[in-house]
Formats: sequence, structure tokens, C-alpha cells
Amino acid sequence: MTPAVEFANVSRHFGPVKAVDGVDLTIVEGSFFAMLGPSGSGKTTCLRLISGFEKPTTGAIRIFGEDVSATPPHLRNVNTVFQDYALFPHMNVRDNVAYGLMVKGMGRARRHARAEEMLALVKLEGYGDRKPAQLSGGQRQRVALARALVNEPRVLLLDEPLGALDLKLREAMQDELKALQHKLGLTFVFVTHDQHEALSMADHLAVFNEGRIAQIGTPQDIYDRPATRFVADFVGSSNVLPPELTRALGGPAQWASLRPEATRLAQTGPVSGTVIALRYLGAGTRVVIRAGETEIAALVPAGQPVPPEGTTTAIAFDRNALHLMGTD
Amino acid sequence: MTPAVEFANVSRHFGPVKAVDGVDLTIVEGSFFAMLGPSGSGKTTCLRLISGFEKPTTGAIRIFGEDVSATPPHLRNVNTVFQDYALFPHMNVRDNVAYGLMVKGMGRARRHARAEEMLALVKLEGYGDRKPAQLSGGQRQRVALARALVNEPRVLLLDEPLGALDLKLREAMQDELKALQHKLGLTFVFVTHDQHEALSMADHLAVFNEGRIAQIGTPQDIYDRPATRFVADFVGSSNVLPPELTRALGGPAQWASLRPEATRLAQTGPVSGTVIALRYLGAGTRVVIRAGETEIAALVPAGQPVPPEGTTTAIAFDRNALHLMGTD
Amino acid sequence: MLSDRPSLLLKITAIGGLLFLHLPILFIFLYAFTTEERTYQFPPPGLTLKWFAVAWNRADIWPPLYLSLKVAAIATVLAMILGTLAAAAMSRARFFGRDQLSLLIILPIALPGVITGMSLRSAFGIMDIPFSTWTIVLGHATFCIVIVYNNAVARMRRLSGGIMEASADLGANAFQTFRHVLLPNLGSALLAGGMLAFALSFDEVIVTTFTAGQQSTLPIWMLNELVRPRQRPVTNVVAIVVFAATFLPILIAYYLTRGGSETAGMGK
Amino acid sequence: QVTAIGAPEGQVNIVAWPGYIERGETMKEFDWVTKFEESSGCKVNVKTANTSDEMVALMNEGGFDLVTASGDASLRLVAGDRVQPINIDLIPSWSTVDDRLKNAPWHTVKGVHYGVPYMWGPNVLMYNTNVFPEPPTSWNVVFEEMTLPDGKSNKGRVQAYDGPIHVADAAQYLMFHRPELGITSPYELNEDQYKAALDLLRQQRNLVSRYWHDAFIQMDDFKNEGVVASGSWPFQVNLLKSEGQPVASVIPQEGATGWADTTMMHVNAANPNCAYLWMEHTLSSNLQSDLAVWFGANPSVPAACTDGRGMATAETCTANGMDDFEKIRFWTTPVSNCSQGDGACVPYYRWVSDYIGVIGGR
Amino acid sequence: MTVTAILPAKGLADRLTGTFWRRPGLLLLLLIAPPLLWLGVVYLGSLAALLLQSFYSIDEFSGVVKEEFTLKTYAELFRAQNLDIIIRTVVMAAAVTLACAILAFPIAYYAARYAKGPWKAAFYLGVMLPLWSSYLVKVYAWKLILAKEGVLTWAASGTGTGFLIDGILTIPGLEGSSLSTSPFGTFLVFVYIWLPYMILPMQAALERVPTSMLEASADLGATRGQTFRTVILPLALPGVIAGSIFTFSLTLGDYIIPQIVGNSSRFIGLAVYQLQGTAGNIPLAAAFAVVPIVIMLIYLTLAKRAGAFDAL
Ligand SMILES: Nc1ncnc2c1ncn2[C@@H]1O[C@H](COP(=O)(O)OP(=O)(O)OP(=O)(O)O)[C@@H](O)[C@H]1O
Ligand SMILES: Nc1ncnc2c1ncn2[C@@H]1O[C@H](COP(=O)(O)OP(=O)(O)OP(=O)(O)O)[C@@H](O)[C@H]1O
Ligand SMILES: [Mg+2]
Ligand SMILES: [Mg+2]
Repeated sequence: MTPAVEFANVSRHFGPVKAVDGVDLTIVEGSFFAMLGPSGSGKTTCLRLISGFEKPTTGAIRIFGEDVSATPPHLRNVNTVFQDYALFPHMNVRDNVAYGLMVKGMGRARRHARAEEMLALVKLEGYGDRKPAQLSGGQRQRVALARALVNEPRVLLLDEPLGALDLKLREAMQDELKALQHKLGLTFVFVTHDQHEALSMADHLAVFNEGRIAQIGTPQDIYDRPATRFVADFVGSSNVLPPELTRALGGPAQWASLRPEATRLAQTGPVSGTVIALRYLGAGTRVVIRAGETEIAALVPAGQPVPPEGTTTAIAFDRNALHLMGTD
Repeated sequence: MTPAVEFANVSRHFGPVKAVDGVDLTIVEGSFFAMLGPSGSGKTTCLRLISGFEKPTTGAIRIFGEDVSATPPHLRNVNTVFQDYALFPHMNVRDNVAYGLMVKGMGRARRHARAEEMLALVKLEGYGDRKPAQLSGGQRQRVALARALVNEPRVLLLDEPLGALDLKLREAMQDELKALQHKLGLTFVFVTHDQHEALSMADHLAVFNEGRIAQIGTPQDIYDRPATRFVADFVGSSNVLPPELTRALGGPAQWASLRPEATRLAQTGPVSGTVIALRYLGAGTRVVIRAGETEIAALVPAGQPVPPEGTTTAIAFDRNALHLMGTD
Repeated sequence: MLSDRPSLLLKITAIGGLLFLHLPILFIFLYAFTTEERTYQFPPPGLTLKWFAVAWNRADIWPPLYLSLKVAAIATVLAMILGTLAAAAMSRARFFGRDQLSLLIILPIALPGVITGMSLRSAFGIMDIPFSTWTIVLGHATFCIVIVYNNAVARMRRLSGGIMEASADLGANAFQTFRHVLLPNLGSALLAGGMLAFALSFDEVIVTTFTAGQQSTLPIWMLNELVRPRQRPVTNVVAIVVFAATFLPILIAYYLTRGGSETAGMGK
Repeated sequence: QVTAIGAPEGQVNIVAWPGYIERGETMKEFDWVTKFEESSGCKVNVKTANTSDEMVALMNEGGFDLVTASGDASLRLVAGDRVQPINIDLIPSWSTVDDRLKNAPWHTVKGVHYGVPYMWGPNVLMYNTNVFPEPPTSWNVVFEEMTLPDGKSNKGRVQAYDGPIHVADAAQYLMFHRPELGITSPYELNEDQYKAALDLLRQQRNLVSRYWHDAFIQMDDFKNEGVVASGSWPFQVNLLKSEGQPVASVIPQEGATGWADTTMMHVNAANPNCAYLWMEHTLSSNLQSDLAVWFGANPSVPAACTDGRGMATAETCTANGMDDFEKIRFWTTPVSNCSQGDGACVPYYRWVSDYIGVIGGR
Repeated sequence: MTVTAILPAKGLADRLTGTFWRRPGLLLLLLIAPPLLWLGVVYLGSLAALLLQSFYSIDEFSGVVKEEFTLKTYAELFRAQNLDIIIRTVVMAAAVTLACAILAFPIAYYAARYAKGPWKAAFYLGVMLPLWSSYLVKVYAWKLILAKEGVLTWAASGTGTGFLIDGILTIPGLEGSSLSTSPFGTFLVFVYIWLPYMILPMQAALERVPTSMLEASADLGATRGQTFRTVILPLALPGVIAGSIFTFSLTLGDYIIPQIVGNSSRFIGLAVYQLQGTAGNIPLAAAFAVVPIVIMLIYLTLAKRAGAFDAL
């Protein structure tokens, strides 16, 4: 099977800024692929390389096996849901959704019918006559989605589509998007800087750092087995242990990661420290312990006793939860 | 001890809009008080009533026991960190921070020295000469904080100060703010619509709904014992059970809430349903089960088997985790 | 906001300033009705409506009026095309010479009109171009470009840049994007800019005296009338009619661009 | 030079002083254009100019056929090759022209005629009759600070002409009052004489609140600005009188400068035939007669005063100074090579810039 | 699925779009060329023609321009009476600009901060209508208002405030027999005519000052006056500068107003106009014209640094 999108050593430099730098990437058709990374790490640029709004400085991009280096955006069978939705403010919702069909020359009646279908798909029947300004954030997001889907793209790009929504709405939309992707069987390429979002939605994800891919894999891979300190630090709320501490805890003298959920408190143990912060999370309490230079977070499940701040405690952990990493 | 801020039956109406409606509130000195609620529920208006940018339509506000109905904003010993920071773009960071001292007539040398102290407090030594435009979001937030703190207010108001920051930075700033409040012993009144933020930072919190306070209490109170369905729904990712289901699970025929972490999967049980969604959260997997009309989420800790989508499963729970609510 | 009430001093100075702006206009109105026809005496000796009829019947008003309308119309259209193109180019990514270009566009209004006029006249002289409607248009279009440009650039700045990309992303080619997305969104700003440019051109006298040769636009006709009074109230009648005629376009321009800051009026 | 008059081109473009070419728009009775247009088929387009300098500039710019140039402009036009010689054989009425004007030096160079005399007249002193029950006898009312008959100072209540040629008025005043300067002609001043004239003008600057350069604005100022005395043209005097304003004019004891205007033809005149027809028309005695009355000037055709074809009578002509020809010192362009010797006199371009300086208070 | 990744180009428009995409410079060139040609050739070309003329001289007797390169004309420009004109004009322009800024501020501030709904429209119209009503007729109306026997005197004698006018007219430098012949009258009319050009950019700049900034200032203990001085004024500065570009440049170049109101002293605009129009001394006129060009270029450079262009 040809992959939906392939990057072969793709770079995009803006003057001295290496926005994307030597990226190799394969996105399997039908998958939900997330790009995760801190601000400025090159995620948006990658997406724009796929849609054609940026051209690679070097390297080749193939979409379903075809090289697209000479194809302008409007001839790529790829559609985008923009971060700010970029709805046309002068058109009503129906015309927004039907836009792709209109520019292809489809008649008014047919394209309006299709637009209504799409609006039904995103649960916005009856909103066709409104202007975008009359919609809430979540509704706009769904219009943007419908507008992109009406073209029947084989790859749908989504650039932080949920960034502007509040938490409650964001969670609801995450579920909807995931369900839709499932239903339509499309390839989704999803950009976010929200770790939880990436982990919970993607089949595969790439973690970006300074224009390069730090790690690529399934969410479980990345959460449980971060390849580098950067990934461990960025993705989970993992504890990153320096070599001394790893050794003290019984491992080799290497950097390692340890998830807070796998970290427990104990009366005694090889490593102990002072409780410096407590955070009630509802589902439990996060206890931050300072051991020497290192801060280690442990999760005390709801209902178990929480040591007060300032006290000294030791930590224990599931041995197999300790994950050794490269030095990068 | 006189409370820092007291609202006695305070309302603020804008024409027909009851932005704040009969609110009674007491904020203890030295506490970290959060106001949580959906958009438009009156949180900002409450804050502006304290700072003096709005006047109550009815009711009285006391700050440290003194009625402030005739005190203009610039004479209230209360300072605000604005949502958009509202830094003065034409002044450098040092002058921004020293502004409050300047308008009080303090000499240049002294106020600059004080400003540098404040910048040190928020870990921005050496940034005094930059213009706000040359700072990152997190840095700006800290400048806004330093600028408010330099006046040594007895109450610091913060209106969604972290809303514009990305998740990683937000979490870091949450810790910093909390530490600072601890260190200075000030009263913080913090507005947010982010449940996690409110729960993890506040000593006490008020949940607003349509201009009224739906519940007020400690985070634990509110998370574990939501007073109304609205609170349960808004605050936790609690499962809200209708009376039939509560009865089926062995309780009285009343609305109840049940936290996902307290919900387990079982082979058999009084209530069962189909698995309709799985969400990997790193620390575990969230399983959503549909039982009749109701969707119930359960948390399967990492390492335990997760039922695939579409299968049927029953649910079990810690009996004392079931919390009965009012009908509101 | 509690203190969000203007102080009395501010109110008085603001309203006083506005009245100051309208004081002479009051007299223009008053003297359109005076019975005295050569020099204005104050207070006017008597009031009459006859000047409106006289103005209507004065054959020498119509050719300058027609010329002014024609010049303003052509200059506006040219300025709209050139101004929009310049705005479109400037709203794109930075390019070499961008700052210089923005300076160049602003120059015709930042430099006094007498300079623009003189320069054009020198150039016409050197190149042996005879005066015609087009020499007037040339001058007017030059300083109208910036008006349209300012309106268009302000709107483009406000337009979320995404919608042009969204259009391409959905399969529209550059022309379709222009037609279906850019134009409708820019339309009202262009219209507002166009109306302001028209009004500016219609009232221009400084540059025109240099580029008109022996032709007479309405303001030049007025200048001659005012200097050599012959039924002087007629000029006031004409001024009132123009005043009334511009009222509506200005109001429309205001509503079209409301919320933006792009209606700022521009220089002569 | 044109040798024969062909078919009229349909129009003629003329630069003229205000009030010189009337088509009945200001006052119905004064119209010497409409009939000409009808009979000749030449439409008359007039561009008025307020100063001689402006006329020269307009002619340099081109696009005109004719100009009514005063003596201080005519020779400049000839020297600059802006005007062409006139074939007087093509102008039948040439013979009726006043003999004193036929070969006047301001339009005849080396025996070649460069134009047809049009009008001439003095620059009079206009005054307010309420303020001056008796006509002032001297130009000192506009040159020296003094108390006027109404008991108030003349400061701020007099005007002067806003053109460099006004230096000649000052020189003429000095010629009378300071004979020791030895001024023989107000247009031929050596450095010392020139300096004395400028000093007088600087003194005058303190009295004058605004210089006049537009006939109609001067009329405004007499009505609205409280101006009571000024050098002026009979034209303004007549118009103001006709409106019932309390003004009159006089030629004071020092005499007056004056103008003698010539209709001259542009070298590149596009409408030579109409131009010749117009020049012939300007000499018709009824035009000359009406214009003399209208402008308060003297016709260049003496018959116009007496043949009764126009409004002028012998009395009008006498009142306008027809017999004072010798007393009037006509505008001519000051040049450096003058009767005091080559390079002895201050040339016109210095008059121009120095007069700007005087008005600017320097 | 049968759809491919690349859609076929269907017509010329598609292919052109592709070309533009592959060569973005080409599109930019197409966009920029017409305005650049117009402004570059027509406008800059004319300015160059003007500059060129300033290096010619004039034959003093015939008034014909001698087309030979010389600096004589510039030497003439630096004669005392011409320097007077330049200084007088620049002082006037500066005074007018200052007065416009002071007068415009309350109007712009009120319109930007307090006027809402229909009031806002009223303010807008109130500023725009005088701007677009015939400039000439307004100037003549002022002549009438300021004349010795005009409206102001009439009103002043009616209210017994005539001494005010007389007082102004005795201030050295502002003498005249009436306001209409005094430099103060010229100043007043300039201020009046250019005032809207100051109000509009100022208002736009003030509207961009976020309310939260003012609240922050009050919150930090500043009184209204302090907020005004330390926050509003500096933030409105680009608008003031933008407005001052207009008022300054317009005053530098106007020749109608000093001709009609004032004491006949020349200003640069009037000098240029008369030198080229009535005196036909085009080289000197051109040299005079270079003065405002130089002044404005310096001014614009400074203004650009202050970020005033965005406020235009
Ligand atoms: N057109 C451009 N010109 C210059 N630099 C650019 C351009 N576009 C992006 N960059 C730079 O490239 C880098 C990567 O930008 P990109 O937008 O891809 O980041 P991102 O990962 O999407 O970040 P965010 O999460 O903030 O959206 C940044 O340093 C950015 O400043
Ligand atoms: N000045 C005002 N005039 C009219 N209505 C107002 C005004 N200020 C606030 N409101 C209304 O009062 C209600 C409460 O507003 P408020 O800003 O306090 O909400 P909030 O809880 O801060 O919401 P958000 O989370 O969106 O900031 C809203 O319906 C709002 O529209
Ligand atoms: Mg991005
Ligand atoms: Mg709020």
C-alpha cells in the first residue's frame, strides 16, 4: 500500500531559521497521525509543506506516491482545517461549505444538497443560513471541518483545530473528531502542542523539536518509552532521572524516565527527599519531592494518605516502569 | 480576623443581563481563592467589582472590613493582573513594573531599585531594559505580576492570567504562582474557566453559573461532593447518573455523581453497557460505556487489560464514591 | 468602568472644537441667502432664495461641474486599481524595497500639493504634453492612490490571512480566489476609499491650478468667482449643494468601514 | 509676419487685464465681445491676469494668441521672442490711432510694430470721500504716517500695489519731494536712488496692512476692511462708485505712473486670422469709447471721445486724463542700461526680489 | 477510492495559478509594476523634472528660462528675503501643527473613547463634513468672519470683547489693522482648515489604545491626569505624528490662504505659486519647492521611526 504522505529528507529553511530540518516521515493511509511539539518546532510548517503553502528547500514530498513539487495547493487533493478556521466571513455557512464544489463548477442545487449532507454529518443541520460570526467557537470548528470534507480529500490536515476552544468543549470535539475519522476512514494529520490531545487521539505521532523529529511511534511507545530526555520531558509529566539517581534506584548509570503514576511513596528507600509541593488533581494528589537537584513527582491515588509539605519521604517504583533513554 | 473581601448580596446588572446576581462571598485573608465557571458566568464582573471598575447595582462590598462603595479604583489597595496583561507597550519592563511607584511620586532611583527586586522575585533579572513586545507570553505574564506586586497590595486579582499560555508553560506558571502566593502570604483571587487549574491551585473556590454561585468550598468538597448537577458536570469529568441508574447501582432514586477513577469494570454487575470509546491518557485508559441513555466513563489504570470497543461490560464502583446531589 | 465618564472640561473642549469646525460653514449657508451680491456685509442686509434659481440657470457652472465629475471619476477608478494592486503587493511577504515603496506611496500626500502640481507641470513642459483632462487626472490619481491604498491595506491587515489560503486549499485558483474571496471582503473598504478619493479629487484646487492649463474645474471656477465677485452668493449655493451631495457618500463610507480605522482622511 | 488674413479659425485666446474684455456679464451695457463673435465667427476666450509678471508668464507658457500687455511687459515679450511683428497693413483702422501712440517705444522696436495700442490711463489715488471731504493733494497719504482728516491715523488704513512696479510710484514721489536725488525717470534708478525708494517703501510697509494685487479684493477691502486710500485703477473706482460706495479718485500733485497697453500677438499664435480680426475690432471707436467709460481709461483712438458712437464724451476723456498724456510716466521695464549709462540702473529682476523683501518686512 | 492526489489543471487560470505558485516573484512583479510605474515614472519623474529646473536660471529681462546647469538660483534662494519666507513658513507650519494637535486632542479623544453608536457617527460626520466641504468657500467665509467690519468684530463689539482682538493685533509680529490682515488671522485659518487632518489619525490611534491599558493604570494607583500623561499621550503619539505630517506639509505648501488672509507676506507655497505662475521664474520656484521636499523627507524619516506610518 502506498503511504498517504511521505517526506524524504525534507527541509524548509527561512533564512537562518531551520523551521523544518531533514525530516523523514511516512503517514499510513487511514491513520490518525499527530504532530506534537513545542511552539516553533516546525509542526505548522510541515503541514503547510503537505498542503503546498510552503515549498521544501530541499527534499521531496510524495502524496500517495506522486511527487507534488510542481503542484500548486489548489490542485492537491488535500484539505485543511485551519487553526483559526479561516471561514469566509462574507458567506453564510452553506456557501462556506459548498465553496470547494462551487469553484469546481458544480451547480447550485447539487452543491447545496451536498453541503447540507456535510452539515448533517457534523451535526449542524439548519445552520446553513447563518453567517460565521453568528456561531460559537465549536460550531465554527465544525463548519471548517465540513468545508474541508466536502471536497472528499484523501488526506485531511488539521492545524491545532481545538486550540481556541475551552477545555470542556475541546474534550467534546476530540471525541467527535476521532469518531468522524473512524467513520470516514480518512487519513488525518493533526497538529497540536497539547500532549494529552496527541496521546489520546492519535494512532501514530511524531514529536518535533527544533525542526527535527525527536521520536515517532504509537502513543504508548512515546509515553512509556521516550527515546530522549526531550521527549520524556515534553510528553508525559514523566520524571527524568539523571544517571546517578538511576543508579541509586538500582539501574545502570544512564538517563531514565519514570512516570509519576508508577512512582509511589514509601517509608524508606534508596532515594528520599523533601515534599515541596502538593497538587490536588481530583483523581489523586500529585506530590513533588526534591531529591538533591532533581524534582520527582509521584501520584498518590485519591483516598490514600498524603504527606504534608516539608516532610521527608522516600520513593518506590515498579521496577519495569523505569525506562532508560538515549543521551540526547 | 476580618476577611479580605466580602460580598453582601451583591448584584451587577447590565440592563436585562444579570452579570452578577445576589452573590454572597467571603474571601479569607492569605488564601488562594479561585472563581471558576463557564464563559459569561460573571467571574470577570466579580473581579471588576472588587477592583472598582464596576459598581454594584445593589449590595455592599467590603475590603478588609471597609465599605468601598465610594472608593475609586486607584485608591483601592488591590491590584490586578489582567488577562491580556495590559503591559504598557511604550515603556520598558522596568518602567512598567515601577509604574505604580512612579504615580505615587517615588524617586527614580528608589523605584527602579524596587522594580529590580520585583523582577528578581519573578525571575526576570536583567530583563528590565526590554520592551514588552520582546518578551514571550510567560515572561509578559510575570512582568504583569511584578507590576501588580510592586504596589504591595493586600489583595491580588488575577483574571485568567494563564489563558493565553500553552499547556506546558501554563503548568509551569501555575506552580510558580502558587509558590509565590505562599511566599508572600497575600490573598489571591484567581479567575479561570479551567477546572484543573482551579482545583489544583485554589484553597477555596467558587463555582459560578449565570451570575450566581453554584457552590463554594474547598477543591476536595467540590470535586468529591458537587452540590448540583451543574457543578458535577462542569467541574470533574464526573459521571452524572440519573435517578434510575443510581437506584440500579444500589442507591436512592436521586441524581448522583461518580468519579471515573472510582469506577471500575467488572464481568458482571447491576449496570452494564457497550464500550463506545477508548482514550489512552498515558496514566491509564479512559473507557466510555453507554448504558441506556447515559454515558459512563471509567478509568482503567495503565497495565490492566482494556476491553476493545464494541464489547459489553459491566461496571463496579467504590460504594462511598457515589455522591448524591440536589436536583438543581 | 466606574470613571468612564468624560470630564466637563473634555466635553466642553470637544464640543467647542466641533463647533469651531462648523462656524464658517454656518456663514456659507447664511450667505447663500443674502440679497447683496458683490461683497458680503455682516449682518446680511436681507435674505432671499433667488440664488438657487440663479445658480441653476448659470450656464457657466455646468461645464466645470461636468469636468470635475469626469476628472474625479477617472482619477478614482485609476487610483482604485493602482491602490489595490499596491496594497495587495504590500500585504504579501516582505520584499526588497518594500519600505521605499510605502514611502513612495505616501509621498504625494506628504509633500505639499504645490510641489506635486509644480513637478507635474514642469514635466508636462519638458515633455511638451499639452494640458487636457488627462493632465488633471494624472495629478489627481497620483494623490488619490494613497487614499485607496490606506483603506485597502488596513482591511487586508484585518482580514485573516488564512481565508486566501483556505480558498486555494479548497481548490480555487488565483482568479477564483480573487473573485470570490478577496473582492467581496475588500469591496466595502475599496468603495469607502473610492468615495473619499472622489471627494478629494472633486474639491482639489492646489494641484489642479498647475495641471489644468486653461480648463476650469468646479473649484477653479469657484476661485474665479470668489476673486471676481459676480453674484457671489452663487458660489455659496454651489458649495451647499456639493456639501449636501457629499453628506450621503461620507455617511455610507463610515458605515462600510465601521470598526476599522481606515477611514482616516488624507491630505490634499 | 502675416501677409494676408485667411478664413477665421473660430476662436481667439486672449490674456487680458480684468475688466478689459467684457461681454455684458458684469453689467449688461458693457459688451464688446458678443457682436464681434457673431460677425466674425471667432469665439473669444479670455484669461485674466492681475500683474504684468503674470502676463509674461502666461505668454511664456503659450497657448494664447493675444495679450493686452502694459509697457513693463511689452518689451520683455519682444526681447524674449514671445510676440511677433504686426502687419499694420492688415489693420484698416490703424490710421485712426492716436499719433502719440503710433510709434510709442513700448511696442515699436527698431521701427517694427509689435502690437496695436489698446488703452492707456493713470494709476490714480482712490480715497474714501467720508474720510477725505477734500481730495488729498499728495501721495503722502499712502507713504507717510499721518493723521487723516477724520482724526485717525492712516496706519493700517491704506494699501499699495502688490507688484514690483510699485517701486516706480515711490521713485516718482521722491522725484517731487527730494529733488536732490536727481531722479529723472522713476524707471531709471541708480543704486542710491533705488535705495531711497526702497527706504520709502519700507516706511510704507508699516502703514499697509495688506497689499492689493487683485482688483476685486481691493474693492472688498475698501468695503469691509476699512481701507480709505490706495493707489488704484479707475476701474475699481468706477465699480465702487456704481455700487454707491463713498469713493473718488485723484491724480495728486506728484503726478502718476500709468499704463499704456498694447494688444500683442504670440509668435506661435494658433489663431492668427481671428487675432487680426480682433485687433481690428479693438480699434473700432465704439469699443474704445465704451471701454474708456467702463475702465475709466483713455482710448487709443481719439475719435472715440467725440464721434458719439459709444458712451464716452469729450468730458469723459478729459476727466480720464486724455490731455495729461505728457504728465503720466508710463510703465516700462527697468533695465540696467539706461540713460544714466550702461549698467548704471538697477534692473527689474532686483525690483522683483527686493520688493518681496519689503513686503516681508525686510 | 479512485481520486488521485493531484487534480488535473483544467484551464489557463489553473495553469497561471500554478505558474504564480512556482514563481511567487512573478505575481509580485505583476502586482507591483503598475503602481510602481505610475508613482515611479509619473511622480518621481516629475519631481526630478522639478529638481532639474532648480538648476536652471532665468534671463532677468525676458523671463525666459536658460537651460544651463547653474547654482545661481540656489544662491538666490539664500538671499535674506527668501530665507525670511522659509523661516516664516516653517514657524507658521510648526505653530499650526501644534495648535491643531492641541485643538484636535479633545475632539479625537472624546470621539474615540466616549462617543458611542449614533454619537460616534455624529462625531465622524462632524469632522468629515467640514473636511469635504469646499475648501475655497471656507477660506472666503473666514475672510468675512475676520474682516474689520466682519462677524467677529460685530460679535466682539456686541459682547464688549473687542479689546481681545485689539490686544492680539498689538502683539509684535501679529500686527494688522484687523484679524483678516494679521498673521494671526492666517494662522487661525490654517488651523481651521487643517484641523480635521489632525483629528482623524489621532482618533484612530486613540481608538487603538486598549481600555485594559487605562484600567491597568488606574489599578496601579494613577489618577486620571497621570494616566493621561503617562499612558494615553505616549500611545497616541504615532497618530499625532501622522496628523502632523499632514498639517505641517499642507501649511508648507498652501498658497491660497496667505493670499486671501494675512498681511501679504509671502509663504513658501505662495512664493512657489507666484514665482512660477505670475513671475514665471520657474527655476527659483523649483528651488523654493526643494525646501519643503527636504523638510518633509526629514520629517517622514523621523515619523517612520516613530511608527507613524501605520497610523496614517
Ligand atoms: N514565513 C516564515 N518566515 C520566517 N520564519 C518562519 C516562517 N514561518 C515559520 N517560521 C519560523 O519557523 C519556525 C517553525 O514555525 P512553525 O510555525 O512551523 O512552528 P509550530 O511548531 O507550528 O509552532 P506553534 O505551535 O507556535 O504554532 C519558527 O521559528 C518560526 O518563527
Ligand atoms: N459592560 C457590560 N455591558 C453589558 N453586559 C456585560 C458587560 N460586561 C459583562 N456583561 C455581560 O455580563 C455577563 C457576565 O460577564 P463576565 O465578563 O463577568 O463573564 P465571565 O465569567 O468573565 O466570562 P469569560 O469566561 O467569558 O470571561 C455576560 O453575559 C456579559 O455579556
Ligand atoms: Mg503552528
Ligand atoms: Mg472573563
